[in-house]
Amino acid sequence: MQEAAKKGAAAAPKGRIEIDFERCKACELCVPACPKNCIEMGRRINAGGFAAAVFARPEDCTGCAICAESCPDVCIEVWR
Amino acid sequence: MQEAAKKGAAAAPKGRIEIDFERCKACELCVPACPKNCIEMGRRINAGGFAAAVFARPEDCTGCAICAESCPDVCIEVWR
Amino acid sequence: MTDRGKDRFTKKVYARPKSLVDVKSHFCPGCHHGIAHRILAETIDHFGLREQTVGVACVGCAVFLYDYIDVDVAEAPHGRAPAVATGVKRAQPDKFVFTYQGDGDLAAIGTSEVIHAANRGENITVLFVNNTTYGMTGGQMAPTTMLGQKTSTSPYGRDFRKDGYPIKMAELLATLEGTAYSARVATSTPAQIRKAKEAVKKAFEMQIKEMGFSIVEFLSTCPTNWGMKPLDAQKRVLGEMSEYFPLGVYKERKQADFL
Amino acid sequence: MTDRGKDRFTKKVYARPKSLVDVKSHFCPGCHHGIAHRILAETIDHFGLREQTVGVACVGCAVFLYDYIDVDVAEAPHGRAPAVATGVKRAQPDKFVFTYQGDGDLAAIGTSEVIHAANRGENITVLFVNNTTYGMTGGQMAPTTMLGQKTSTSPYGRDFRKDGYPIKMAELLATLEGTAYSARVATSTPAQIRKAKEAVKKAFEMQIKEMGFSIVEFLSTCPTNWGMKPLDAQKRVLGEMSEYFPLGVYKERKQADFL
Amino acid sequence: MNVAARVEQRVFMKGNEAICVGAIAAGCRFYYGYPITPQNDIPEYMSAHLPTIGGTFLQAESEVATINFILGTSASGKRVMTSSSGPGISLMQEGLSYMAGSELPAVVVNISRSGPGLGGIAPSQGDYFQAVKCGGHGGYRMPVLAPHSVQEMYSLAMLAFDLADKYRNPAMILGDAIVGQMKEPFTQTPYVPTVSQEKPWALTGCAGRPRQHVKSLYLKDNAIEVHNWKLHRKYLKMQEEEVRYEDYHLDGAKIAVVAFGTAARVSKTAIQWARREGIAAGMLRPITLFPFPGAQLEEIAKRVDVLLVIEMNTGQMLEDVKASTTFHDKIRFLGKPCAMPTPEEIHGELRKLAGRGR
Amino acid sequence: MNVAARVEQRVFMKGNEAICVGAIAAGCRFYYGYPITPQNDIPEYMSAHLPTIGGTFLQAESEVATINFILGTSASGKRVMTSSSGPGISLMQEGLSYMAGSELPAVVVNISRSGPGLGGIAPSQGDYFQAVKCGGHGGYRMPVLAPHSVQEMYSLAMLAFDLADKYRNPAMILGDAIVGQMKEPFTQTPYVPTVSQEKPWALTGCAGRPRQHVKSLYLKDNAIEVHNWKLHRKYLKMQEEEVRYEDYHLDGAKIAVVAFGTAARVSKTAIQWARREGIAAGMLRPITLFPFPGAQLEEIAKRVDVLLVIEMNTGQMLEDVKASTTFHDKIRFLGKPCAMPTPEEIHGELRKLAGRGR
Amino acid sequence: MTTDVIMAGFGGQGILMIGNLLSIAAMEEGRHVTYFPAYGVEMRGGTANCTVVLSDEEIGSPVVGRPRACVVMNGPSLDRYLPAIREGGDLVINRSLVDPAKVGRKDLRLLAIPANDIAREVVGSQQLASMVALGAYVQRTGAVRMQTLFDCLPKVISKKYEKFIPLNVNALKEGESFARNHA
Amino acid sequence: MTTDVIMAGFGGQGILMIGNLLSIAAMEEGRHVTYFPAYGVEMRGGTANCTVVLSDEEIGSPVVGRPRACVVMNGPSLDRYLPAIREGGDLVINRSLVDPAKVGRKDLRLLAIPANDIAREVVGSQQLASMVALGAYVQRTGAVRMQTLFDCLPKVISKKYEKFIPLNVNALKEGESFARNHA
Ligand SMILES: Cc1ncc(C[n+]2csc(CCOP(=O)(O)OP(=O)(O)O)c2C)c(N)n1
Ligand SMILES: Cc1ncc(C[n+]2csc(CCOP(=O)(O)OP(=O)(O)O)c2C)c(N)n1
Ligand code: SF4
Ligand code: SF4
Ligand code: SF4
Ligand code: SF4
Ligand code: SF4
Ligand code: SF4
Ligand SMILES: [Mg+2]
Ligand SMILES: [Mg+2]
Repeated sequence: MQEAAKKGAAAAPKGRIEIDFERCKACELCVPACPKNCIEMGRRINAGGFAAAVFARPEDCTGCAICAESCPDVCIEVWR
Repeated sequence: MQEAAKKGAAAAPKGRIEIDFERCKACELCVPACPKNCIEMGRRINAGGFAAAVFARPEDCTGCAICAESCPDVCIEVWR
Repeated sequence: MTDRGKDRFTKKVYARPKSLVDVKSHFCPGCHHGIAHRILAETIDHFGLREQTVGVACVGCAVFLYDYIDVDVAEAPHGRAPAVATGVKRAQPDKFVFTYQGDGDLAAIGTSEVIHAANRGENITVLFVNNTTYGMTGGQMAPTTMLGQKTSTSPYGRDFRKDGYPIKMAELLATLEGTAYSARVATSTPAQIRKAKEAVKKAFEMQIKEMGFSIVEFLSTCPTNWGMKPLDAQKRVLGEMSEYFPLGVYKERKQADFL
Repeated sequence: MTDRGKDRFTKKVYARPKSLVDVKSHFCPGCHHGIAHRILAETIDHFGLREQTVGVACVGCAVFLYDYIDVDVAEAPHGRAPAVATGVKRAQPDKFVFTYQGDGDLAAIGTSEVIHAANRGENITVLFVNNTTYGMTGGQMAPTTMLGQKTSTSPYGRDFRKDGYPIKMAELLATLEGTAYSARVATSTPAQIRKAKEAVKKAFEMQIKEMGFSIVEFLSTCPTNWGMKPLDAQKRVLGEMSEYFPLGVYKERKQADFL
Repeated sequence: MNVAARVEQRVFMKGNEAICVGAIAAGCRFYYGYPITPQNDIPEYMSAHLPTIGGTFLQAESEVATINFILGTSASGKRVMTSSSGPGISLMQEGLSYMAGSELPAVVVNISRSGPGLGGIAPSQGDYFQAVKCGGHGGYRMPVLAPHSVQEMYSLAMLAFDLADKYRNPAMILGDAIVGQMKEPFTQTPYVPTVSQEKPWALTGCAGRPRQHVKSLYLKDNAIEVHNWKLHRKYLKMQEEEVRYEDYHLDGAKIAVVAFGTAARVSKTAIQWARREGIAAGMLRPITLFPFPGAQLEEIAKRVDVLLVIEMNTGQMLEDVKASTTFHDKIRFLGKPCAMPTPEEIHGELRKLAGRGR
Repeated sequence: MNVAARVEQRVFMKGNEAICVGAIAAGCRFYYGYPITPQNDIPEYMSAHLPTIGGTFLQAESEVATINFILGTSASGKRVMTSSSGPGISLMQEGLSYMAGSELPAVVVNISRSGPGLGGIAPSQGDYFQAVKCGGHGGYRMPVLAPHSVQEMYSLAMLAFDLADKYRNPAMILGDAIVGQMKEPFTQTPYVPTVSQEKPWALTGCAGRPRQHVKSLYLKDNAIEVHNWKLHRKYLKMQEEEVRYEDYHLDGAKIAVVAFGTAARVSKTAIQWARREGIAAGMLRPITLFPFPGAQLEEIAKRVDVLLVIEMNTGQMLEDVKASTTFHDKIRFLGKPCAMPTPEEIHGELRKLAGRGR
Repeated sequence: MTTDVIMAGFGGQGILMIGNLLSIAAMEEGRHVTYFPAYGVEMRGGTANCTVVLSDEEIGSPVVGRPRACVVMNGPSLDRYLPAIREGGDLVINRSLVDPAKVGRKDLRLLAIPANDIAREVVGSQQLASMVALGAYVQRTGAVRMQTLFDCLPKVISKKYEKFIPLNVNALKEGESFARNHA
Repeated sequence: MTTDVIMAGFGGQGILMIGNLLSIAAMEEGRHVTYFPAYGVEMRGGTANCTVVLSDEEIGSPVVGRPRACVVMNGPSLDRYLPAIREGGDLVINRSLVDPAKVGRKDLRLLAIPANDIAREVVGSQQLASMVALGAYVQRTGAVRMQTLFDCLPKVISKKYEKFIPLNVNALKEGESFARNHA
């Protein structure tokens, strides 16, 4: 994490996403969709019983919104 | 008629048809179908109220059965 | 005609087909249903199938099929003949099973049943008589009614903006994988009648060889509801009808192993 | 993620479309119905049609359309959405009318209704989600089920000799005169999703310009009933499914005056 | 109004056409249907007339499609009608159940014919159960009106639209081949609406209001139970407010015929004849088959010696008669399935019941 | 047979599956259907098992197609079954009417759910009218069997095939989501045919005999009237020979519950409780809804103080109860549309009727 | 007073037209009337028939099993309806197409009118044979007044054929006078 | 004696399997038993539940409004069923996923068993958490004999997974001993 933060500081991220923890159904579709590989599956289980996706590598995010377009549950919002 | 009979006698007919008077519905389809123009619509009205077709010029009949094939009511039998 | 003449000709070259019951039909004068019936009976005779056949009658002017064709016949609800035929064929795959349907029956209410029978490659044969109207019920607009045609429910003529287009079933069914044979024929000239017979034979063969679904669409007449003399009705078939509904073979499977 | 980072990005480049109600969906994880819903909502927003739209929901996993799309919606009996939409559109030609249907709904029980809506050139738009199975009822065989596919009612795999062939609705409907637009899309890659949006826009335009019937078929997933992880389900779409059901535009009317 | 003027207004029409005239008078501008004998005059009339007054006639590809066109147009808030006969009405049962469940009004006309199956086109009252008990699933109900004259084909058509809107429910007119095909003079009384036709629930696009929907699915908790009781209360209200019947010479009657539609029509002649002979016969003619005039029947049952139920079937309304009264021993039945009883037959039956020789 | 052996033969299965086992035991080798909750176990079971025993499973494109596949296979002389639920059964009404008119046997299973319309999948008895009065046109009838346990799902399936063949008529099994989805042990008693399965009328090709046909159209003269009376006599025969019901503690009962299927099942617990408290409660459980045990009901009505009709709807069998007895004042009704009554509720009602405090 | 009549013939003979005309005339005379046509699946171009009931009271059945009168325009219709006519009833047959010898029944008041011949030769249009027969029937039975029939012709003849009204009046009159002369 | 239990959790936790096992065991013991699963349109991978009723008498309702016991394997199921349990009833919760603090009701006989943890760490398979919970429930209530459960395992486990039977026995036993130790 610390490393990641450093890296982020180095090449400044161009965008940011937010994943709705409770709505995520852990389908994993966003993971390979992100061209920058910013998303990973998490461990924490939400009320639906799903281990939601997490924005693991924010430093690489370009704000391209491909992840959001790929999420069938519209859990992802993107800022730039 | 007499004339026709003569003509028939001259060039002997090759075939003969019989039209079922009661079944004929006077649709006239057989009339133009006959390549030899042997059939005409008659005057006598059958029980169905139809003025049935008649074998008017037997002398020209070739027994080709085209009339029979054309009759939707299968009224015509052909001999050769 | 002289009695002498009568005796001279002893070979019957045209007689009623064996499978056509010897009764007067209820069809109107000049209605081509009669011709289609006869071709059907001739083809059953040709293949010697009379005793192994189960026919399925539709609801329409041809509902009385069982009075005319000398085979076992089931009467299907309006449009459902292909479904009934499916039930018969699945239960008795060794029987020859055909349906005989009008255009209201097959192309309107029965659309789904015929499409899925075709799509399943159901090994049955469909004779489809398209007279561009609902004959039996008094000449209402059918899905096959021509543009501009006036019928009892399109008194101002069929308008594509409101009623859509005459549907081409032979073409549509030919696009389905399960269809082995699809052709459109007419019976308005002696030559057409011959071709129609050939097509029905082909369709029968498909079923006999277990190739799948086969259909022959007849362009037919309904002089009564068209308000035309029979000869004029034939001319309509030869003219505008076959222009819009081209005659021909739309699909013919060549090999028994069809995938 | 630091709070600092959060503040830096203020322009929302992706947010829930306005016409998509802000509630959690009932769809299974990774089900592409969610993507199709979102594209639908985005397109309604794009054309500013939210307040002039009447949607027609099918019976299937998408029955709850009215909980998700923020427009007036009627619920149709299974398969009858195109007929209900016809009733709506004829009564209110100024409204934008769409149906949203599954493959069991549209390609099985609703075959006749969709074919005749298309044939009439009914000025409505159909979104058709093909996931090769009956999702809602637990994964039975659909007319679109692939050959060999095991489902709860084809436990030995779909066999063409018994069940026929997966039916290609986009192609079939494209053959009808009344169809203005017919395309097949998928939503398994970001690029496909973009193309799907374009197709839906085109379909909307057809209705807006009164060109006739338009349909977009989505190749979709049903991870639950396919017994697959969502990512594997996507791969199936990219692989065997789009091989058999080729993506593309099968018909696109160019002129408003379509005859 | 003097007699001459009244005669002036009388028009001579088929019952099937009179329904159309009534429907159009009541503001119906949408008709969808599929051909079937013996009601084809209805789509034919509508296809000729609706386009000339800005209305819409559309022939559907089937009765299944028809009832769903109806559903869509009704959901749009418009008055809409269809008509068919036995087999076609059977195909509408799913859609009718959906409409009842979704609380959508519409008028459905059954000009019934012989059944079961393809049956025949002879007149029949064999569809009583289907209409009155409702052949679709789920146990909904609908008002069922039974005209016995061309006049009523006209007036009950108007009433049917009002009942449908009042209850947000399909309403059915159950005629038969006779009353549909016959012509007789009728008076074109003006349509006087008895209900508001405002439909705030209609799906017209959600401009200026939250989105709304028309549906019959109730999945959560006991929502469907609640919905069923709500519908049931509607049906109870129909039973309280909508019972309609004709009292035909019941005053002092000892024999009460119970018959509807054409059977009632024919019975009138027989009752006239019997009265002339001093036989105290009368008739309770249900005009609404649902709601059934059960309370009225029970009242009459108390006073008469015999309830003679006459139907053109093998006994269907008969069951409602039994359910309505405890005087089961007074009930007699004359059934003519798929055939009309003649006045002579009914007269003979009345004489027998009155103890007269034939 | 000792108890151990009996226990041995018990199998633990869903009601839906038990129907399949019963059908197959009775020689059914053809099943057609279309998916719908809550009966999908039936097509799923059949699709897995029929192919292994030379049978045919075919999924139809709709319920309309289904019932016509059934018609075709039945016309071929084979035992054939389908199953569905509310909306799907509605779509079969035309076909059922044709089958009744054409005198074709088949077994149709309705594992009913909530209605009207799409309704819901909660258990319900809302399809009573549709099943018992027959929702199709033309006023035909069919035997309707109402299982209340998995054991009966099995045994009544076998019976249904025999009744269908005996009367050349469709027979219906009217279950609900509960009795379809629940599992419980049942004993696989052997199938003992009670009718001949010879079908000389079947369409098998006319080799060695004149052609024959299966049809429901009767146009000439009064043929359709004659046909209707013929059918009616069949229905009368059913009423004479096929009434089946369970007498549950009716001996000496002062309160008689009248309930079928799941409602009856639940009532049994309540009656047990009531009996323990000395309340003389019992139950008449119709097993055949048509023919309805009306004569038995009238007998019981004479002896008891109260007839408590319990249905999972707002009152349908209630009408048959009223039509069967003249003791209308003894009738009470407890309705739970689209929801199961609990034993507690029924028990409470029994206590109230017995004059006990709650 | 109540009376009724069944009219029958080939399709195209104008049977339904004369039934309608008779009914409308009765209506105009302020009476109760019902008209019931054959409908449905019979072969087109086959037979046509209708039943008209006229009464001063409310009419029960619009269909009649045993008619008081028949107007029979072709052979098959005679076979079909002859046995049904009430004893002593009226029978008008179109002698141009129906052989009077086939009637047999002696109890009927028979009028055999060469309707086609009169129509063709006297009126000038073969189409109007039924109108001739109607004139004869009305003269025979007094079911309505002749004048009312004349007055009502515009209600059954479309605008397009208005010009033929005088011809129809003639046909009715010819029928009437034939009947009067053969009473 | 009549008893009943609702078992509920996420789909995939094996809820229906343990309900079946319990039912079959009761059947083998010669008792009446009904088993009723949730069916229909709920989201797959969502929740699963079933109701089992055991009795010495003929069973009425297979569905229970107020169960005598509940086995709750996940959080949402606790919210749903907690209020329904009869006063003084048995509640077995899967402490690995359900917070015992949320139970609140003091009248219940609560057993909070870390079923997932026991399954993973002691039995060696996370899949068997439900089996652990069943063992605990049966120990608690004596609904059936443990041995019958063991004997019936082959009837609910397909041939393919036969080899896991001993593991399932262990899971049941671990649940049983946990319950015994936390009585
Ligand atoms: C469900 C149902 N709807 C309608 C009808 C009425 N009906 C009988 S035949 C027919 C149409 C026949 O037209 P078509 O199939 O074209 O046959 P044709 O008479 O022209 O040969 C219709 C609509 C019916 N019998 N059943
Ligand atoms: C008349 C009728 N038949 C069957 C059903 C049951 N049913 C509900 S949804 C459905 C199939 C849904 O499959 P599909 O249309 O492919 O939608 P999906 O759930 O796959 O998106 C069926 C058969 C029904 N509701 N009504
Ligand atoms: S916005 Fe683009 S880069 Fe950022 S997480 Fe999403 S897909 Fe990856
Ligand atoms: S695509 Fe959406 S639902 Fe799926 S894992 Fe990613 S955020 Fe969660
Ligand atoms: S057989 Fe040939 S030549 Fe002879 S009449 Fe017939 S068509 Fe003419
Ligand atoms: S084709 Fe046949 S029915 Fe027609 S006129 Fe000739 S013989 Fe008569
Ligand atoms: S109505 Fe038309 S289709 Fe029917 S028999 Fe007459 S001509 Fe033929
Ligand atoms: S069952 Fe299939 S189609 Fe339905 S929501 Fe789940 S994944 Fe989607
Ligand atoms: Mg036709
Ligand atoms: Mg699907």
